[in-house]
Amino acid sequence: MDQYSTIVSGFGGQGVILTGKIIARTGMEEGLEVTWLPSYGPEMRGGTANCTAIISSKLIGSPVVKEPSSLIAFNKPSLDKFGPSVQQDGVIVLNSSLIDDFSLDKSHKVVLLPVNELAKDLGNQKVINMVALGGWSKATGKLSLSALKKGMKLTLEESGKERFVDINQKALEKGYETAKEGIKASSV
Amino acid sequence: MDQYSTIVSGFGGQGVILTGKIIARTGMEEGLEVTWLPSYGPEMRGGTANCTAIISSKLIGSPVVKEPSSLIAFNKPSLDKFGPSVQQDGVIVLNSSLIDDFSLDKSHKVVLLPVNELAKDLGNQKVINMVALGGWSKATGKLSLSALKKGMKLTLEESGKERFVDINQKALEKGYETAKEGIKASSV
Amino acid sequence: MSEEAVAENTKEMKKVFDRPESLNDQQFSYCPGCHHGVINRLIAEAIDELGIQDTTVGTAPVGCSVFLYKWFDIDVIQPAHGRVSAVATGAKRARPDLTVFAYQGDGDFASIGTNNSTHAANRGENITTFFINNTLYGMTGGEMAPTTLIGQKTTTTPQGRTAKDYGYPIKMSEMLAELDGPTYITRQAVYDPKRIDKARTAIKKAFRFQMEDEGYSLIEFLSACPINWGMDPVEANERIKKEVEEVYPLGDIIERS
Amino acid sequence: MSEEAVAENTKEMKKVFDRPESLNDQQFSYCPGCHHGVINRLIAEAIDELGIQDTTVGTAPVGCSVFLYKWFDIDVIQPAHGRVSAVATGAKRARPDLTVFAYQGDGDFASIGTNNSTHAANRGENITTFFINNTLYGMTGGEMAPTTLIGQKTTTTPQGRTAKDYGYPIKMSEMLAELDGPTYITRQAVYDPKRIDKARTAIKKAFRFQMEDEGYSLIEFLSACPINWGMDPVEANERIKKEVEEVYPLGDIIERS
Amino acid sequence: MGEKKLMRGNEAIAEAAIRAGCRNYFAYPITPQAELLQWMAEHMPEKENGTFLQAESEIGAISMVYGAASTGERTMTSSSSPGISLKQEGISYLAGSELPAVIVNIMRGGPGVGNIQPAQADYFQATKGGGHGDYRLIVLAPSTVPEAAELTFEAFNLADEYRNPVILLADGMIGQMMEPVELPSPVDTSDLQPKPWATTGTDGRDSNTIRSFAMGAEALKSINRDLQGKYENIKKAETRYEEIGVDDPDVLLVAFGTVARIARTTRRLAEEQGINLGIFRPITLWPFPGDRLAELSKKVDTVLTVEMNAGQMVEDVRLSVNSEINTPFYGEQGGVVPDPGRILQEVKKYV
Amino acid sequence: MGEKKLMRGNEAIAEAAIRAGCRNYFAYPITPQAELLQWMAEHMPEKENGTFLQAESEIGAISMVYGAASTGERTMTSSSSPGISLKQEGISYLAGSELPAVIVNIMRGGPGVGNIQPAQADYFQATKGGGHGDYRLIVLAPSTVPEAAELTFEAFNLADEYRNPVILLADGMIGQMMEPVELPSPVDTSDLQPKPWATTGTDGRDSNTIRSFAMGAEALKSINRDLQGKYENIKKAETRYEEIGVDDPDVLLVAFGTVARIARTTRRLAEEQGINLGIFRPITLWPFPGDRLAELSKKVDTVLTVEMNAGQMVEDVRLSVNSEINTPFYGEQGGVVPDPGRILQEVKKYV
Amino acid sequence: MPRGKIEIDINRCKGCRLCIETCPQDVIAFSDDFNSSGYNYVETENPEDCIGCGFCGKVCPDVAITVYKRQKEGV
Amino acid sequence: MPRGKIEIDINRCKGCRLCIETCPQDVIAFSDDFNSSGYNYVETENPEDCIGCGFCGKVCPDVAITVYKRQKEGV
Ligand SMILES: Cc1ncc(C[n+]2csc(CCOP(=O)(O)OP(=O)(O)O)c2C)c(N)n1
Ligand SMILES: Cc1ncc(C[n+]2csc(CCOP(=O)(O)OP(=O)(O)O)c2C)c(N)n1
Ligand code: SF4
Ligand code: SF4
Ligand code: SF4
Ligand code: SF4
Ligand code: SF4
Ligand code: SF4
Ligand SMILES: [Mg+2]
Ligand SMILES: [Mg+2]
Repeated sequence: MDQYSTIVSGFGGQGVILTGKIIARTGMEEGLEVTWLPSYGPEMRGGTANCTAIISSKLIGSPVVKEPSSLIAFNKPSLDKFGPSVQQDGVIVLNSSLIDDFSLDKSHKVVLLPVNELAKDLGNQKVINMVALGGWSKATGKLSLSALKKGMKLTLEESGKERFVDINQKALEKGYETAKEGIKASSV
Repeated sequence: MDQYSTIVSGFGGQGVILTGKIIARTGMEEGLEVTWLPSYGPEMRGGTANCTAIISSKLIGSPVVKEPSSLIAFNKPSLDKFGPSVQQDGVIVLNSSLIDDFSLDKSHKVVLLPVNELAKDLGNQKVINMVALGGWSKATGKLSLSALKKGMKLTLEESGKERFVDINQKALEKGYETAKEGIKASSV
Repeated sequence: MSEEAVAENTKEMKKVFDRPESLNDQQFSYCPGCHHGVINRLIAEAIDELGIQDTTVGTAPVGCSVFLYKWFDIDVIQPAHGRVSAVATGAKRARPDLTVFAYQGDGDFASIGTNNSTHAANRGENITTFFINNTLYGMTGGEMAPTTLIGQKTTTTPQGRTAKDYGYPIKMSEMLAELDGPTYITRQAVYDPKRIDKARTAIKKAFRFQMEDEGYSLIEFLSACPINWGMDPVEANERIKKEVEEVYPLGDIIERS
Repeated sequence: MSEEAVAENTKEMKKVFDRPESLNDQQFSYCPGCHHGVINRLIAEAIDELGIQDTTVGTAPVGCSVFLYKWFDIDVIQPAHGRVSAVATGAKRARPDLTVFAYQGDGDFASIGTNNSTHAANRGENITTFFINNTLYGMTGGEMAPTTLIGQKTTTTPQGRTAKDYGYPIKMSEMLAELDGPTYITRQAVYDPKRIDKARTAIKKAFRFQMEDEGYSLIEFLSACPINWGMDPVEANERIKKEVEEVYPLGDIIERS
Repeated sequence: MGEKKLMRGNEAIAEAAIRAGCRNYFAYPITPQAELLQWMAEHMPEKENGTFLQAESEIGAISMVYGAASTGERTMTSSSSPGISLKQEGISYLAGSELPAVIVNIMRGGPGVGNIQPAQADYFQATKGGGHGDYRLIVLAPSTVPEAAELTFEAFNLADEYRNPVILLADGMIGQMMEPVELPSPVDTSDLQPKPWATTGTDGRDSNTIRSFAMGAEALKSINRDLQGKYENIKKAETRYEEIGVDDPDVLLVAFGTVARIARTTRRLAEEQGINLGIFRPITLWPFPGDRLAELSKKVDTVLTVEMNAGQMVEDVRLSVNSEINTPFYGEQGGVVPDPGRILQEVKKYV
Repeated sequence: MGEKKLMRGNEAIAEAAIRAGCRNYFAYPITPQAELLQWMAEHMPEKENGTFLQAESEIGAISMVYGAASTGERTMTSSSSPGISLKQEGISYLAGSELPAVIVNIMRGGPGVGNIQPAQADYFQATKGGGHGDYRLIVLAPSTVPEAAELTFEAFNLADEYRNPVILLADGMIGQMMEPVELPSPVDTSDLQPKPWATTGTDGRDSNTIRSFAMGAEALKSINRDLQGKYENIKKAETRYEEIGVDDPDVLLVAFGTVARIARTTRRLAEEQGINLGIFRPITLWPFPGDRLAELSKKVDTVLTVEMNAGQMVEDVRLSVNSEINTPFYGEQGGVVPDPGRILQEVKKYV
Repeated sequence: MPRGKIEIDINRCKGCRLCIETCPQDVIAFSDDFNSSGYNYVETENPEDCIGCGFCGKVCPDVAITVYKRQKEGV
Repeated sequence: MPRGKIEIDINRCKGCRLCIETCPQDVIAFSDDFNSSGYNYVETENPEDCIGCGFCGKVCPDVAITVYKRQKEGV
């Protein structure tokens, strides 16, 4: 696989960092080269957060990308900031619970996921990120749902959070399933 | 005048630093180029002190000299350290009150001055250095007694020690006069 | 409610609480419920009331208050981490006519800056110091500070601070009160309106000492850091009352003018 | 008296006072009458008596005691000026089985090193600190130290120290006693045999605390610097009794074991 | 070796240090290296005699390192640019006292507070001596997270072998990013070479002293001569670099650390455009692999240096190659990470 | 001007600073610059608003300078090598905040404690950035006591003009020796240019901030670009040097400070032996007068650099001249002052 | 007619809840909405109960509240 | 026969006078001579008066004095 890069972006607390890590962790488990790079710094104080995960079958040069292959945007500022730079035909997973009005220039594969509502259905607001990641899996086809489940499980276990594996698994599934219907072309 | 360098050396408290300064100060007053450089550092703690004064009609390059034109040595260690490096035909003024046994290789003009006794005669042990300097003036002929008196006066005045001018003047004279008789060739 | 309605309604009403003049129209970047914001506002209010906005120079370093220069409409110097007391000293010595304050976190004042803080206090520098004790390093990720309580979990004391390995919560105010230099040292909190009023009075008093050339004042604030304490802001206020005050009792420590 | 005569005479005599084992056969480079020499000897005696010459590591920086490594027959580390408490901390943490002491002048301990000194004390590091307070910087030429008395003339306070410009003599021992970390803090003098005996006892006690893992000890010595005080050694001793003790009273300040 | 973990650079460095037998770690928090402390705080206490101590300041930390190193134990500190500046006196002391120790600098944008984004602007400080006096640090510049771990491990061996401080010079990007890492197997600390010079209590032998002081000029000169002699040995034995596509390049690009990895993407882009871009990556910044670079430079007209600073290593490049060779520089500053495409633009100026 | 006094270098520097309008001096004692504090302690209080403050440490001193400079007042600190290392973070902050200030380094032997004899081993630290980040200090290197006074005076003007810290880099010999000095006439501080950027209370105007912080990478990049632009201007306008006998030399000797004055004696000795020794003396070490040196070097086969260190300025010499020219180095270290005769021996190797 | 009144700048509000806890009259409550920074801000739920005591303004760390108070007769 | 006895290492002595001042028996006095470091050292003037109290040794900053004391019977 050629280098595939994903930017995950949202407010602090939306699980942005973890989402990116799970992409990288899963990629590694699948035998790929991976890098993961967070934004960091004082903007964290109540602000936005983002990170970049890259998976590739070849050695990865720059862990920073100007034009990501895909974007998971949890809020409007994230979409505004990164949306325009997503590659032609790239994937954008966006949280339609918070983003209701947008326009994009290039022809992107856009997945509209009301992640807040979907997570509410699952009974846990904290899993909006895994819902989105499920959708990303479906839309990009780069890492399979089952691979991501395994990667997520390993990641949570390594930080002593086994107890959340189940609910996150459900969230991944929910996102994946919902995305089947929700994939649209730009500019909606 | 070509460059003329003098090392003054002795125990701390013997007035070594001031002696060198007066040579430089007098030289300056006489319109010469001058430098003065002290040894400094922790060896001061109860140890020995020395300084180098250079007077010259031309710009002075190095203020450090390996082979001084003259030496004023107030004690044995000073003579041992610097005596051998004094230039051929150079002047050595030595404190015969403390140095009783010595030998020198080159042909030097050696002035033996019992400065402690001479100072005691003057009623002030603190002026042993001016006694020696008077002797140096006589032996080197580089700065006249009257020039040195003036230089000494200026130096003391500048540090608010006018009250010691008289006694130091007497000491300079005493040294100068005594040296008339005391000049000998090396190796005594 | 519509804007007009507000306007209507407030006609006979007087504004009794508003943004102080000495603050710019900028949003703080502190986390929700962070006491830095309250303390910033109180200082601005005191400056307004004393009429010294034009002649005050603030010094405030890195730490969560790194943007203080943006928030205050006064001249501000941003020293290196820990050097605030010395920088304020330099500014005040150069221009004794200015009112100079030092705004310092506990990492800043009580850890890396202990030397500069202590000697500014000992010299009785005529400056006013605000020391924001939130029992840890907010900015860099919630690490232990010398002020961290015993047992408190931080990112560098994941098992809780132990006295054996990391020593005791340092009582800077009490320690500096042992020196002959300082004029006024007090410890304040801002978790409720009563405490906030007291703190405001203390700030004004400290500025007045400086204006009257009375020397060094230190106001320590027990300050909540909900985000790094892993608490919501209301719980964080409770923690100050129940745990932090236990170790760092409120009130004036010395006043010698 | 001839050597033989001495030998003869001492036959029935017992040596009751001699150079301690832990000192090398080197002459001190201190000035005549300097108390550094007495204090060095007392430390060496304590090491001898406790039998810890083989397991003691000294840390001693620049200052008049810059050659301490030459004089003691023990392993010695020479830290940078002011860093002694931190260097001793590093050595002790790395090798808790060693007895580690810090030997620091007042410039070192109470000025440039205040941060390191204070935090080593606050952490209750298991080290023994000797703090030689001669009210100025001996080594560099007799400059003011934070410990300099009000009115005292030094090369950087040629008119005498004023509180207004340069602050007050800093009472490090009292200040650090406010912290919860230290185990034992005491102030000693060495100007007469009685005081010298007391100081020796204090040194041994401090070492013992360390050997028993009881934590941080600080012994402050009021130390004469005849040369920079411009006094002869006997006058310098008198000055300590009459003036220095006034400001820095002798005796134990805390003992908490 | 063996287990592969996805780790942040800061964490990989910390864990590699522990595996290298470091049991004494002293540091003060600063972004972007804070995770290094956090890892140590968590894992050092699990080790026998493992000391994690958050120092009162960076100066406290480097001084504690001085103390711990004096006893012969493996020891480390880490920080980022402003904090490393504070350690300069201590570093000069370590070097002057010939103490082995490892210092990690996860560089950020400067000068002053600057910001917390990645930069490489402390090259001069690390390689030419930010402290006073003539001394040298061995300067290792990793380009990836696995290499950061590897070089950290190696740093302890080099420090011990030469009794010299070693600095790992990385930037915020390497500190913050995650990559899969194969960690070295832990050493058994009891297998490490004894250090007869250390201050461990005399226990019968003659007393040892750790110091950087020599009163007389001749005495200090002779210490300096010995140091310079040691540095010559290190130059001969320890110069390291990586070469990519240097057989017949159109342009030779010289870069270290993060920039060098980014340049690999540039190389790929260049290839697509029919340009053969050679990459020379110094791994030891001091000793700088100047001889090898001089050789390679004979094959090209242009040696382009790219750094995240205003032009620092480029001086060593110019000192190495013949003055007839074109030695342009392209740099980004303030935390801007150069883009592979942008670097290509520069390259194309010289083909 | 006019009055000629016999002064120690340290005293001449202090008095020149006062005459340049410096009224805020903060420092910490260290040999061999202690007399500088002593002079200031004596004479600063005699001036209106004159502040002499012995700081708690070198870091305290440089921070006080930061505060005083922020208010726009002329300010200075001084120290010697280890103390200057401690100031590196502060210096980087001054440079990053574009604050005018004068820093005096009376260098001694290093590394570490070293000793208190004269040395020139802090050249790299002063010229390439001992602190973190890309910044430059204007570095002035006097060769005699009168020049030390002159350059100190000038340093304040340069600092103000460019809003940049200036370092006077001398050594223990210049600090300790006495020479006749004609002091500059005192400036009237009220004649100095106002500084509208200073933090002096807003008094109606918009508020000022003194800082070296810019959160975003692009913002910090642009600050860095501005700094580099300023440095280019300084390079163009402020490069200074002295040339002696460079018309048709057999060998060109490059030296600064104390070594350059010693080399004048060597030149005389050389002359006696029929050798024409040219001397090129950089007065600004940064900006280094490389262009002029490059020109002069065309006349000779050998450019010999002599320093009291292990070879630091020689790198700038080599960066300046064509690589075909022979650029040997001779240095003494640890406080040993090179002897004029010994230097001549080196020279003779190349005639 | 209420004795006091407050204005909340919802874009400054970070939903810290401190004003809600402090208000003696239970005037303030969380809104259902999020502001542009993503915070669940607060609004006046029972404006008529406000007595203009100013407590909410004092405790608000983000200076998001302006407080008005009806003036007594003759003022 | 004296009860005590001291030996002074004259090359260590710096003539600080502290032993002279401290000796309760006036045993010690300045010599007329200077040692190799230039100090006017001290010597025992009245050795027979020495009681071996050790005071001089204790106060000597240069550890220049060794003190002996006659042992009591039976020791
Ligand atoms: C020399 C240096 N060391 C470390 C840092 C990193 N740093 C920035 S702020 C800070 C401490 C913040 O804690 P505190 O002073 O308590 O302020 P808070 O954020 O808690 O309000 C640290 C360690 C720095 N900027 N400079
Ligand atoms: C960083 C640094 N600053 C300053 C000095 C110079 N210095 C050496 S010792 C000393 C102070 C000596 O005073 P103190 O610690 O009181 O010891 P004392 O000589 O009085 O016993 C100073 C300032 C130094 N060596 N290093
Ligand atoms: S981290 Fe803590 S101190 Fe910093 S802004 Fe957030 S709550 Fe306030
Ligand atoms: S200067 Fe003072 S402290 Fe130093 S050795 Fe001399 S008397 Fe002792
Ligand atoms: S002013 Fe008082 S009553 Fe009104 S909302 Fe605020 S706290 Fe409640
Ligand atoms: S106190 Fe302020 S920030 Fe907090 S909820 Fe109330 S209005 Fe919002
Ligand atoms: S031992 Fe006692 S009596 Fe004898 S000389 Fe010494 S002080 Fe005097
Ligand atoms: S106390 Fe010691 S140094 Fe002083 S005079 Fe007596 S013997 Fe000499
Ligand atoms: Mg804090
Ligand atoms: Mg002292």
